Amino acid sequence: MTPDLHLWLIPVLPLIGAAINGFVGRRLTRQAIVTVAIAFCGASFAMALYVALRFSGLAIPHLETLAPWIRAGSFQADFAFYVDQLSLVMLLVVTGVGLLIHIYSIGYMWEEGGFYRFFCYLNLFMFFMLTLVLASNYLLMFIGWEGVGLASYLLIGFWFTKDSAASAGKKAFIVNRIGDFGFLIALFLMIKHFGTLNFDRVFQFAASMSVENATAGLLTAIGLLLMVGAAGKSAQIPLYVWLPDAMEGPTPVSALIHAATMVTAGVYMIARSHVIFERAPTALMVVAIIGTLTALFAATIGIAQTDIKKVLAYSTISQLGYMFLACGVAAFSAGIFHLMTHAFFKGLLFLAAGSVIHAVGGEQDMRKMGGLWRKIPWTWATMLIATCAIAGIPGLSGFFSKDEILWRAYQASWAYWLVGVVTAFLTSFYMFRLMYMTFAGEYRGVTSDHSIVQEQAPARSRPSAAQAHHGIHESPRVMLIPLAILAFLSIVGGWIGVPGSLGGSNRFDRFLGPVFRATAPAVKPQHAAPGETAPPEQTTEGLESHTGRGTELAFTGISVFAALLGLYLARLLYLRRPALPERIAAALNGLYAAVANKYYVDELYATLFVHPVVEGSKHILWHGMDQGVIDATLDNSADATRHVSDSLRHMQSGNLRSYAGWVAAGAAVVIAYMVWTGTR
Amino acid sequence: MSLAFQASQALPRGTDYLRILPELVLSIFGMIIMVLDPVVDQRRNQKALGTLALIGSLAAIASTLWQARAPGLAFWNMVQVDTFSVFFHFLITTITAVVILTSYEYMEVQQIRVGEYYALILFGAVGMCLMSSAVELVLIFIALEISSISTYILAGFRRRAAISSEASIKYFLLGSFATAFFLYGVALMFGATGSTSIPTIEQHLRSGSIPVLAYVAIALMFVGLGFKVAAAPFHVWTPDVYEGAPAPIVGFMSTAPKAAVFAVLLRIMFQIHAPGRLGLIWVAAALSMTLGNIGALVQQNVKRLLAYSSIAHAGYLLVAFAALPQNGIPSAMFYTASYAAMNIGAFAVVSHFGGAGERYVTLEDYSGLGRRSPVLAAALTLFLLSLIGIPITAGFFAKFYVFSAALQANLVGLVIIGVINSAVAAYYYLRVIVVVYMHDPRDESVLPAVPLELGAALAITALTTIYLGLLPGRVLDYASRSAGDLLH
Amino acid sequence: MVPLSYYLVLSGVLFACGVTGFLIKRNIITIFMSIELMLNGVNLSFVAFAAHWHALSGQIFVFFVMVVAAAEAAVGLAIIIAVYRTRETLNVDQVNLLKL
Amino acid sequence: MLHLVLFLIFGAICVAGAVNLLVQRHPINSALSLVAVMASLAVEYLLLGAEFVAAVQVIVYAGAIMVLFVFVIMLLNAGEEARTGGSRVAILFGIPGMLAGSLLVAWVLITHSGTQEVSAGALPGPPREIANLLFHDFLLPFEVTSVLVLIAIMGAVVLAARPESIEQQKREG
Repeated sequence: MTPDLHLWLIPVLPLIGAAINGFVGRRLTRQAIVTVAIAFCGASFAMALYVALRFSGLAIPHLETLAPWIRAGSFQADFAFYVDQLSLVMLLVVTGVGLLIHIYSIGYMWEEGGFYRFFCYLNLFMFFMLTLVLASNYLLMFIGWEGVGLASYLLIGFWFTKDSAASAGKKAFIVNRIGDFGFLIALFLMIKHFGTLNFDRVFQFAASMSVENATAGLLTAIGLLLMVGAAGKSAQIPLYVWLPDAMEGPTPVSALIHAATMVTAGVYMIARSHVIFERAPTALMVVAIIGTLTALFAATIGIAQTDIKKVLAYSTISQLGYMFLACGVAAFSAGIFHLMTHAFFKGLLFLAAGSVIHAVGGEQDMRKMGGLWRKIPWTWATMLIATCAIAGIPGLSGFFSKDEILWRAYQASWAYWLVGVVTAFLTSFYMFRLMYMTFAGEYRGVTSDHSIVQEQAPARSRPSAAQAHHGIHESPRVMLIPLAILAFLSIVGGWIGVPGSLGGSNRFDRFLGPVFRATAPAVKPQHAAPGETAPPEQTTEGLESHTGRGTELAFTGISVFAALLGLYLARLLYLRRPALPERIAAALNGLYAAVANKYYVDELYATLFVHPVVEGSKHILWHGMDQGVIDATLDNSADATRHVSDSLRHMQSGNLRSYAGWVAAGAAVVIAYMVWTGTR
Repeated sequence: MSLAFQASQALPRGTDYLRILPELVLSIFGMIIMVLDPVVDQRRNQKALGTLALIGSLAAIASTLWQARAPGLAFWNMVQVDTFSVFFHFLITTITAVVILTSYEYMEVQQIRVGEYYALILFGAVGMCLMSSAVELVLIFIALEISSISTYILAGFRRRAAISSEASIKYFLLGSFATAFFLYGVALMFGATGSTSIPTIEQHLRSGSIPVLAYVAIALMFVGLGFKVAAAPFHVWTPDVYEGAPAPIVGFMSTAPKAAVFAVLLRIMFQIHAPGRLGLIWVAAALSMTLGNIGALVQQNVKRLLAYSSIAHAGYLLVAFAALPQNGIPSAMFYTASYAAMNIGAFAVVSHFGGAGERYVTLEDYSGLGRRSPVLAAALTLFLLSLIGIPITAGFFAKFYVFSAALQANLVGLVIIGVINSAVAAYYYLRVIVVVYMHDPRDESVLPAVPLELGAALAITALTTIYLGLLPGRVLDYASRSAGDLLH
Repeated sequence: MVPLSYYLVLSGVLFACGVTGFLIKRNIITIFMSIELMLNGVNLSFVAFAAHWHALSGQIFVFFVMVVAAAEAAVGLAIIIAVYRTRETLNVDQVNLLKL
Repeated sequence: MLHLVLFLIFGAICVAGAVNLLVQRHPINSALSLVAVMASLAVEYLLLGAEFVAAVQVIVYAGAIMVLFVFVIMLLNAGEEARTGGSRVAILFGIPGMLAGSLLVAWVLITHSGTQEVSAGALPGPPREIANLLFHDFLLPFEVTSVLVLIAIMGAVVLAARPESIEQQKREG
């Protein structure tokens, strides 16, 4: 007898908040809007805490069916919710970080137009995200999946009067659609072969299938398609292009959606589908390789960015690459661990960056900042903590989770580890570069110059632009408190999962253990990764006895060294010798330009995909088929004026006889085909 | 041929009439409107006739529900009432009612005499209803002609606009052209099997080898019917006709006759077990989706854009025809219903926004609609999102079922083409949404308020769109049972 | 005695002539006549098949086709008149305001 | 033998009329050749034993429908058709398509429809039996045609009438 926890309330509460703000928000005062949004989001968080408290008394996985949904023949999907250790972690992260960012937004968005709209979308996003996390079948999950995409589209385009914001929203939406196909086709394959989309039944089926070592079978296909979906949502190569552009949205949105929660949905989905992936080593390897490449690739781009939010965006992509790497080497709990710590420190980084931007009046170019640490000490302090965390400075949360991933990656293949360490070095470098450029040295901005501020934030009627005249100022308390809380979490968040080698007992891994280990295949998959292979699917205890603690500590030392090296280099280049970077850039002219221009990937995609479709539509169908094919030569008898107007008219079709020509030709093809079939 | 019929010189019985009750009701109301039209004062009683037509279509809905309790054959194996026919009767009569609601304001704004208009809609609905229940090619042909001729006329109802009469003549000539192909197919089918009754044809084709003549017959019938549903390569008329015809009528003719023709196509493809179905449908579906979506990318006129989108949607729908019968039929039926809801809704918005003479139909005109009329913009957005196929709207599940049915028949290639197409489609639908919300209005003038009737129509279509997107279970269940009925 | 296929081929030829007329004629009325030609071709097929199968229903079909043709003629000619009134031309190549 | 000769003669007239319809550039000539096609088709129907159909063909088709055509040609004073350069699609795709399609169909008709011969008057269709079918088995289609005819009448009235605004303009002007 499991208790009824009314899980449905968790997603529905924010939905109610969204509905209230959406329908009557226009007539409410700002205080009322905030109260509604925070109250419903907070209630959701409280519910999540309640579930966590009752968790030990639940039979895991805990299923609650709200209402029957689709019953078509043998296929069945319900409005049902599913709680196990994995979804509980996600639930707490999403509601907790979500609540903090809601609070932060009060201060950040206070002066903006469309205040009610913002909170309505934000609550709507929470609804979809929680549906995604709590769903008990892939179909409901997909609805949440598409819903967060929609909410993210609305929020990226929030300042819709900015053209770049509108097109960034569209780009995000369409790139995500490409990923969604993969997901959708994977679902169709599941329906076809398993007849169900419910997690428990799908995993039962999958668990009963053998590991596809040599052959690429059904599970590999499903796994790869799910990977395509995850790559779209979590901004992995080659579908990462939307995330940097998504920074056009308000900063709290970047923090919530494009750092802490939505973009990690892909990682969650892969971890959730681990039963399938564990039996499809090829798919797993693809996940690992794409994750590794993305981590490195995005980190190199991050080095040359000058927009503070763009740096963080590429850093997010890179960190997501780590999580994929973890999943790819079947270290799902390590991936989720990093997901959680990342939510803390990356959320914090974005919020702090928002605070910086707020302080300097909308400026996002780091070249125009500098020396801010004295003026906004709180922001500086919290951001420093987050930077140390992401760089992997020992003792902070990022250190533990990254270390865990690197260690597990090494056990799969030294190549993964090596790239991981290089990325760790780059991460440390570009993050400290960001810190030095922003906070250290002298202020390089022109506070009194009105026009720059206007240029950077044309449509935002932000009075803080006016404040810029009066000087740089610390953000209000309502923004600083979330920063402080997240900073605290960034420090201590790692301690719940201290790996055994560092004297901890890795409680996090053990907590998630039941999810990932209960269904592990009896026969170990032979990981097809390049280089030395070790059986990846073993408990941490097993690994320790296998390789020994000393080795692991040595590797930890190397990654700490890499982080410190990055710190040192950044200090050298951006604090001690600020002229050096330019000289280096000049020396490596082509390479630097490529990196600064994000390797021209956007341009490549535009030429390869977008351009041909639009132009093809225009030229082949319009000019070609109609203007080109259709006769533009005219009867001699027609006079000159007629000639001109008719030739214009005849250039484009609209001609009935052409239409009949198509019908007749089509009919001929159809008849020919049918005669061919009939006489075959 | 035996002369047995002389022995059974019975008159039609009561149940016979019950089984064509919706058609009877619609015809009677149509005739009443026709008779009253010259009598009543046009200026004052515009609405009275519309209301009468509305009552007629509501009565038809009621009689459909009543009829559902007495399934069976009627009029000497001419029509068959079963869950399949009831589904389409209900759909078509509901579409009729909603279209009448959207026409109230439109006719007033465009200053068009209404009498014949409403009568033609009702008579057209008679033909469409009959198409879904007829099991005899003679009756199907006549019903098809009734629905076609009434739409030819309705397409030309904006008599002061040159493009409207042009739409009418194009639609009429090409439509008759296609009808001739269909008819030739029927003749060859008659030649191949010696009958025009669908059950008899089915028996004949099932026993023994299938004559080549039947293949050609299916091909020609597909040309005719494919034209009517705007499937490529017989889609060329669609953009022109949709652009020129009155907006509420486009909403009507892109849904109701299409639904009816799809019903006929389902009968021919699945009940007759049309030979050579797979390849034919495969190519037509792939072509329709691709040409429709690519054509829509560069459109500036919203009606034209929706016309291309309707070609694409015909393609998605055809995908279901390539699937196995037990999955394909219900998914096709579900798609028809979903598409009807969202498309009529979209055209209701277009018809209201168009203004007198349909002046405002380009994409630029729609800029800033979000600020000028949030309700209208929200409704349009919902319908467009549904057309894209976003979850919790009808369009999502419609596509979902169609593609999943196709995948169960191992049509991986077709599904991939479909899925890629639905991504391309997102681009141009989003373009409309972006214009609506993210551009500055060109014209700050106040839009006329949404009148009650149009509001009701929008509410019905919007709620249906969301209902089918949230709880598709019941409708799908019913459609599955219909599939069972159709396949015995 | 005439083989059935002769009748069928004759009907096919008439149908093909109708299609050709639709494709090459400029005058809307002539185009419409081509459609009538197509329908006549179909009718011949019906009657021939009716004789072949000894099924009178084929002949019945012909009556219905005639009724439909008559109805189409009434409507079609009215539409042609309406077009002529707005355009003052019967040349189908000039009825092309609506285009891609 | 006589049967075949008659078939060939009237078949030839049919095809000649159809081709003439395409060749003639004045719609009146086209209409008259269409009448010729219809009349000779009526003879073919007679050869097949469908007397009633033959009679109706002459009365309804050649009589009523073609009169309507001629009437409209006269009403609109349609002259010779202009040689406008119209559509390359129709020539490049439509005509070859039509040719290919009709050759295929003809091939199927010749090889696959059975080569049974149809004797003159193979299927006597006395009006009495036709009536029995029409008013009993096909009662519903028969009744439904009334709706069709009704629509056609209404449509003709609506479309052929002058639009009100044009009238008003004329009155005002």
